[in-house]
Amino acid sequence: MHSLIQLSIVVLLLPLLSFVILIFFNRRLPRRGDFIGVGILGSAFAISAYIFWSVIVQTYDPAFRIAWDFTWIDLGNVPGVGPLQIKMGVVIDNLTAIMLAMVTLISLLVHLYSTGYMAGDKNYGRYFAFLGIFTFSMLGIVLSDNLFSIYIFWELVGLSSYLLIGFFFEKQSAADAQKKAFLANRVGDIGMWLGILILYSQFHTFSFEQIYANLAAGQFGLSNGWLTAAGILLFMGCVGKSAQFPLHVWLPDAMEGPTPVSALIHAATMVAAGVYFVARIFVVLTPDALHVIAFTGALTAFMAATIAITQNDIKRVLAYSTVSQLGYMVLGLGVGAYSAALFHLVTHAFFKACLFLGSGAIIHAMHHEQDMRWMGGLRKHMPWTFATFTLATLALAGLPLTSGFMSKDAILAGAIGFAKVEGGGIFYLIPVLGFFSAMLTAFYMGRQIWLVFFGESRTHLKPADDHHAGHHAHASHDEHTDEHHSEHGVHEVSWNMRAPLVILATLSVFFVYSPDPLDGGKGWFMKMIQTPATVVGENNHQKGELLAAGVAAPTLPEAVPTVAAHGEAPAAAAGEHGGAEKGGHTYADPRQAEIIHAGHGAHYTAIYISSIMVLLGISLAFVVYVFRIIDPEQTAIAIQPLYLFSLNKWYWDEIYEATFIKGSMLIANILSWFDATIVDGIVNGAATLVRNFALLNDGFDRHVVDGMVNFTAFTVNTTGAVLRKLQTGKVQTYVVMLLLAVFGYFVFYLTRLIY
Amino acid sequence: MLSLIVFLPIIAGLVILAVPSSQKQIIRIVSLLAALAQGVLAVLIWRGYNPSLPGITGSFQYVEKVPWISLQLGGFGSLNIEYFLGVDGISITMVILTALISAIGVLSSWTIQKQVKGYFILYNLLASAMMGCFVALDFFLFYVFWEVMLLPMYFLIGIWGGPNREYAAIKFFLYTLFGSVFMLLVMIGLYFSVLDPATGNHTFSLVAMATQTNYIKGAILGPDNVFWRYVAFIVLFIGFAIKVPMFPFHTWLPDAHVEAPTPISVILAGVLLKLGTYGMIRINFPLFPEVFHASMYVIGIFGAINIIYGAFCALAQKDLKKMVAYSSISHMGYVLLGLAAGNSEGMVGALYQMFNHGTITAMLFLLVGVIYDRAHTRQIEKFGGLASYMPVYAALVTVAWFASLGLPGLSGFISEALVFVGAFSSETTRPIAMVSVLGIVFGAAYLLWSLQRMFLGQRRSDAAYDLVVGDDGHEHIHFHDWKGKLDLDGRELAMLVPLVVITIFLGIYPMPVLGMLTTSINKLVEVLSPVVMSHL
Amino acid sequence: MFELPSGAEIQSIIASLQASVGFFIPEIYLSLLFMLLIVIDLVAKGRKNNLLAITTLVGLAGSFFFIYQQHALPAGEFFFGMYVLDEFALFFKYFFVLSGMLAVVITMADEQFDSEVKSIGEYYALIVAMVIGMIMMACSSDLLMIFLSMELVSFTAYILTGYFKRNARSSEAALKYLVYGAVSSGLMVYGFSLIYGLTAQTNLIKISAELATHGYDPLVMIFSTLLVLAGFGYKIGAVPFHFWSPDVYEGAPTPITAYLSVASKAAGFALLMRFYYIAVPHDGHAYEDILGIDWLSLLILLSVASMIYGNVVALWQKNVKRLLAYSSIAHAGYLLLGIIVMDELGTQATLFYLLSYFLMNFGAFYVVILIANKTGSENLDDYRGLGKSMPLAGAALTVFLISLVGLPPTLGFIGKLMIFSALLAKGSLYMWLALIGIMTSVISLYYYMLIPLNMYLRESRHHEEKQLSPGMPAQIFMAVLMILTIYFGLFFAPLSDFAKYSSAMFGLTLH
Amino acid sequence: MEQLTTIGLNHYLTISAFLLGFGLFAVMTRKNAIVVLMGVELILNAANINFLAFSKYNGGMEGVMFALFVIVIAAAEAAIALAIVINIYKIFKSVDVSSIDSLKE
Repeated sequence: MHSLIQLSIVVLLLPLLSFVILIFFNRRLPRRGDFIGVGILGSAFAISAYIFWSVIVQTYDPAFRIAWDFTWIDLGNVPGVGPLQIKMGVVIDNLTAIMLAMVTLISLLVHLYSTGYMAGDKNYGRYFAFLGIFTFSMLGIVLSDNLFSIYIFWELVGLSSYLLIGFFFEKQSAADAQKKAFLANRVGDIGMWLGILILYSQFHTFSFEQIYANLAAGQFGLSNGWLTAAGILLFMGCVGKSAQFPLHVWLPDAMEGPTPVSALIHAATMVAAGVYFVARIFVVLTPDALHVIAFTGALTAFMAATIAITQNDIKRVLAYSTVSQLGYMVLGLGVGAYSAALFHLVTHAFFKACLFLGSGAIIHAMHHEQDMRWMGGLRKHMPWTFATFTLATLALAGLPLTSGFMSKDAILAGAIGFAKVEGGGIFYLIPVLGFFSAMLTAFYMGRQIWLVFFGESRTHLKPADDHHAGHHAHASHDEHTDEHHSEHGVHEVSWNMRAPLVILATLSVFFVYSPDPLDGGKGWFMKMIQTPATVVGENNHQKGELLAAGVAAPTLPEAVPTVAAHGEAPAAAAGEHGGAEKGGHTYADPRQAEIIHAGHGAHYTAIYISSIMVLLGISLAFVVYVFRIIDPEQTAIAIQPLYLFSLNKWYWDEIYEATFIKGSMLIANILSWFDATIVDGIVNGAATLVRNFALLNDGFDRHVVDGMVNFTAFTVNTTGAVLRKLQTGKVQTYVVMLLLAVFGYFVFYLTRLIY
Repeated sequence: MLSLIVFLPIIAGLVILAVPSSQKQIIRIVSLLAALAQGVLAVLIWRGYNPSLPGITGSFQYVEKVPWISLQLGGFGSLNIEYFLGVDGISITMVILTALISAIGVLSSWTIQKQVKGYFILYNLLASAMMGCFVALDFFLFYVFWEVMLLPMYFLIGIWGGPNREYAAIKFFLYTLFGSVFMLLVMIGLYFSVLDPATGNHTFSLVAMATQTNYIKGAILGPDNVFWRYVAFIVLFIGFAIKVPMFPFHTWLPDAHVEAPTPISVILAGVLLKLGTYGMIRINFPLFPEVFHASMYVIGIFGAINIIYGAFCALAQKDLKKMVAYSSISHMGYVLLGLAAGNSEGMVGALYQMFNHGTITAMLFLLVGVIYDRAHTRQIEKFGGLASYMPVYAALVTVAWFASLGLPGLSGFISEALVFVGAFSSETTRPIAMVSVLGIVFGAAYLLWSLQRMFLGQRRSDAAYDLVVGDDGHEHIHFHDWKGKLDLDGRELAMLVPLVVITIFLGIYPMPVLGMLTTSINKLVEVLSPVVMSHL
Repeated sequence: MFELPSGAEIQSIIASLQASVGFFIPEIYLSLLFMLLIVIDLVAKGRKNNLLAITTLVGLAGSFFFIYQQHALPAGEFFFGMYVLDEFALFFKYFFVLSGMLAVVITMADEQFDSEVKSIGEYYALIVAMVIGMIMMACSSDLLMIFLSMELVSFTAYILTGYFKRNARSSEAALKYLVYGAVSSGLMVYGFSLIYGLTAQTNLIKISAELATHGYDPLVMIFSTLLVLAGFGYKIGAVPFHFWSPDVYEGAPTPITAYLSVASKAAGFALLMRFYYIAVPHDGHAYEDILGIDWLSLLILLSVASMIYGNVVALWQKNVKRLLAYSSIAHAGYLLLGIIVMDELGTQATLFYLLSYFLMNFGAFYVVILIANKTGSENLDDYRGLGKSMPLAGAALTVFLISLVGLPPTLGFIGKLMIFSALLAKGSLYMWLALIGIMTSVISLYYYMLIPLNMYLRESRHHEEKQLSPGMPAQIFMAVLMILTIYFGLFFAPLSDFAKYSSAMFGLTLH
Repeated sequence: MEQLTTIGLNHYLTISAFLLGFGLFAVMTRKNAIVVLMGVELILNAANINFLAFSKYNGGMEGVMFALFVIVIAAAEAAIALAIVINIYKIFKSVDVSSIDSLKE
């Protein structure tokens, strides 16, 4: 077993340890044992940093991959299949290494930050325990080498997010939000599970390696439609987790959780897991599946952006921006800009975490005021927060010199290339939506910055009897509530909350990733994370003659590695643009090759357009909020319907409430009525019969059965009565009966004898 | 060994018979000791079990086979009934489960105050009968145990049950009897159709019956008598399906559960329901493999109906216990689905689901019992915000609830996953599996919803308890006429913690149970496979 | 026109009579016992001491010795074919004597006799007479003999039913029993006369031979068979000839109810089997329409009707004795199932079922009496809470009822098992009969369970928790019966082997 | 013509059939218990006539003996019946069989 593997397993288990310790003993420990959480995460980060170092920096090899697995369930010698095991395992490649470092780092920072933010909460210890189990599950997703374990940890992050969203469970809204989040995710998981099942049912294995190998060998028994379905279904998992349309509704509500949690789970890591998962299964996605993914992403990005511009809750704005950014990533994967999407995943993780923690600092300072309308002028009071927040904002908006610029631009470039290759038309919608959302992003972030940090404090404008419920629920912070909001209440946060902000802000600058602020492609990241060759391209069917023709098509069983190897090796050598052309030749699947090529070609166009859009957006923000040339209120009234449409989040919640929730409750009630009356009635045929013959006892009387059964009861009842009445008690009747019986049969027999 | 584990409780019952009914504590302790001894025996059996032997059609372990009754029947040779016990991978898991659940049941019976003596006598009789069913390999013997279960159950529900207990008890009795009397006919039919290759006599031995070559051509259930074989299969299936309970034969279950006292609900859900599916696996399918093959699709459909229908009904329930009852219906649906798949993954999943459902549902009912003891109501609307005041209870409920909705890391998940894997891998049940996956969501829906209504948020105005400010200044809640500890007390923890531990452990490392199953299941799948049947 | 027989002939007649007497010892013994009892009664002036009862018990027990002796004798007919001796007959001899003894025991337990009648003198004598009558029924192979023995049984039954002279219900029951019995036996005799007319024979075996050789007019045959069936049906109390039984069973003294419901029913069956197996022609094919007389379908009709009617109407009953009366109708139906099969296995099953029915029904009635002694009532509602106040009685009654339902591990279950085995052994032919039997037994569960339901599930109206003990001997006897019911339910080989041994019938051409 | 003049078996049978009919009629319709019992006697005597007729026309003494025994039985039956009826009269102050129906259903 490779030493890195061992280390990674240690990293995986450390947070679990922290969870176990804290959940059981937090009340017995000093400071509720938060230091344990922080300490353990610190060491976890240290180890993963080492892994990162040795994988990315030392062995600078795009094809780097080590894996290890063990038999978890042994089904013995299954008839018709042969020996069958379900294995669990760990895989480390560049992506894993990067994610590992990223997750542990952010988690560590959030732990640290929380020591300040959550101080004094009555479930302080439990909070860190939950963070621990979340980190554990997240790392699990990152490290898994097979679909089954990824599904397991998938559910587990769902659980931890459930627990953390509902951390203030006394608050009804929190309780609702956590339920909503879990169920929405479950819906996604169903799809994912079915997708997994489709693949398993063909190959009787869950491992990525073997599934891809088998697929590359064209051993997929079912039609290609099934394969596309598998891709889309697996993508549903991402739709749930990464809050893509139509399952995006849970993420904004998830902001009911503590803000650091929002930063960790609902901005940086868990929601990105969906994207990560799609990246993992990228190679099985058929073109059709990819189209679906691309459009979903584009739509999500656009929709969320439009919603974000009108939200007033500082966290909700960020939440929708998160949705929108996730949309970008998904879009990126959909258009085949694989590395760009993942690049954006990482950069976004850092700056969005920074933004959330910043907003957390603001909320903390404002005594849990979350409505931007009552903020303003915080610039002076919280310089650190202001600086870091702004930097992160720029990154999010995608201004040059920031990390966000590079990644987003790469995605958009890919989108353009994709549209070109797919032959334009409807497909240009994707880049267009992308660019438009970029503008919107710039606009609403500018708005936020302005509302929060500039101008004068508007705390006093706040109507008094608003949002009190919000306060009561925070049992932990009751001491604040009676304090009236005034500026001298607002002050910069303490170091343990400031440090994370600074670190994250620094990670949002370009040089961390690439020497050239205009091209992420030159950076180490894009080198390390190369688009893997698809195993389901058109060429799958003619793989036969391809092999005959001696074309170096991937061959079993180490198909993926070979492709990767002799695909990327030259690419890596050829620095700069090399990736594109050489890559073009090396991808077995022509479509994929073209797209990547076109993507690189469209690089600069993308830069120009996006910069313009961003500038447009920011200037618009200035026009509206700084120079007040356009009065937002007036505009809002002027475009009332549009405004409301956006303010009410396109009415998705209402729609779902009206259809799915109401619908299923209706069905449930109908069915249970059906059960209590009809089924019970019908199946009780015997019992009913018995009952109606029997002495009536109250239990039976109370039991209502529906008309049909009543009818049975009635008939049976009457017949029973009749039979009973035969016993008149008059002996002569008996004699008559006797004779009737005898002669009756005799006559019957006579007739039978005659005919 | 097996005889001992089967008859221990009855012995205990006889001992109790001698104890004067005033000595409640002694009576309880005697039964507890018996149950614990049973548990120890179960562990010993488990340790000594060799998982590499398949069973099903032979090579059973701990076999005890003594001629019981042999009498001359007219021209039909001698009626040979054997006292034939033995375990294979399928039964041993159930044996362990039974031992575990009945021990926990005894603990939970501690609160029974009315007619303690009679209660425990019946309880022990029930325990023996259940155990007997799982180890009997002679159809006659199995049938005897099967029927002996009914009467104690009838009284346990009827005497110690809730307000509407008479109805529930007689309904349970009639339903299950209705199911089993037909089994009697099939049993006789099989007797006339099967020859024991060893002795050449007609036999009741299930082992002999499981081999299709032992059937007499032209006999009423002989291989060529297709019609009656189908009838027999269907009749048997209905008999077992009633126990499962399978839609539409399930309506006795909610009533029985709602009326039954907590320990009996635990036994009922934990073990009795398993008898239905166990019967299918042990008797129904291997004896009529070709019919099974013809009806896989239908069984799967019923499984799916159970899953979704049960979930929906649970979603609509106001009474917590009723909700849990419907959740059992839903979960037993997974078992049916897994069996319908007819492949190893599915069957293993089904068996494992039986085991897990046993432990998890036991947990659920115990937890319901806990709150019922305190509040004397089970109406979900009567609670709210309990989590703040009963943290330990809330924590355990959360674990149990999540185990029930199949959260990874808890045993329920693995079994459900395997069931789906199997059901999806088999061409026949694939579409059904795709539908029944919905059960995952609705399962989560009703469980989380009830969790939220009862434990999260604030106390409701009409709650079954009042808020009082304790001397330490914090708020506490107080149940009317409840003297005991507010949160779980020692006894309740003693019942629940083992189950929680098992659930988590088996969720992380299932092999201890699966390891015993796989060989037998693979053998079973082989027996059921059409290849084998072709050369009848 | 009939010239007197010569001396030689008379000698030979006397000789054969003397020879025959050797086969007749148990009956003679019992007749002596009968007279002895009357004498003792005269001496004892009918004072209520247990002397008579004990004597009866001992006397009846003594008859076992003589009956046992007869195993040595070869099966055959004597008294000029009036009377046969075979294993079948022996079985019923044991059966009737035993049931007579049980009747006596139950009577001793019944306290109603103390209140109802002053002297109990001829009572036991009549029971013995009835035993004799029934034994003769089981042994008679001649229409005349059948008629005489049946009348003997009936008359004693009339008297015993009306034994509580001052009790309206008892007297009414007696009247109804009398009228109904007289009519049906009258019809039977008329049927006999027609058969005699057809065959000029009264001996069953000769009749069957005659019919087989010369054939007959089916119309007359079916008519006479029907009339005869009316007589037998009335004895076994099968629908539609059952109407007397509920009233009589309810009105009669409980011991007599038990006695009639078990013993005279069994006698009826003995006769039925002998008559239909031997006299009515069939070429060994039981289940075909034999020479135009499908009397088998007739019996099937009876059996189905009895099973359904008995069980269904029993659901309504509020009086336990009456409930058991209806259940006994249903059981007649189950017994008929065994006869319909018409083979060795069927006979064996029927006999076995009789044994099990004997045990459980007597047990049930015994407990009912003990409860009636304490509560003075046989109404279902007065059974509330008895489970607490009379634990053993409750348990025993539950066991007997479970056995009557036919659930393991009781004797009743094995009885049903045998019957259904006999049916299914014929292949799928009688499957539907078996199904009906099964279904009705499920129904029967409901009303049988009403009794435990009242005893255990419901609290007694008067809330004082007093223990009612029927006394030690009764307790023990009850427990013994209960344990036997369960023991034979688990180890029934001896009974079943005995039944098989007894299924051999003289002159039977079935198998 | 010959049918009418010379008495044959059928005449006997017809008579007995009539007797049976009358007997049954009496049993079914008459209210007085005594009359009902007379009906029973008629039935028995119908059987007797059959026996004697058959015994005359196909020889053999069985029929005669049977008839004798039936007569005896009938006598005994009458004795018991009367005893019971008298007892009934004591209790119900009436011998109307149709009014004595306390035991029913």
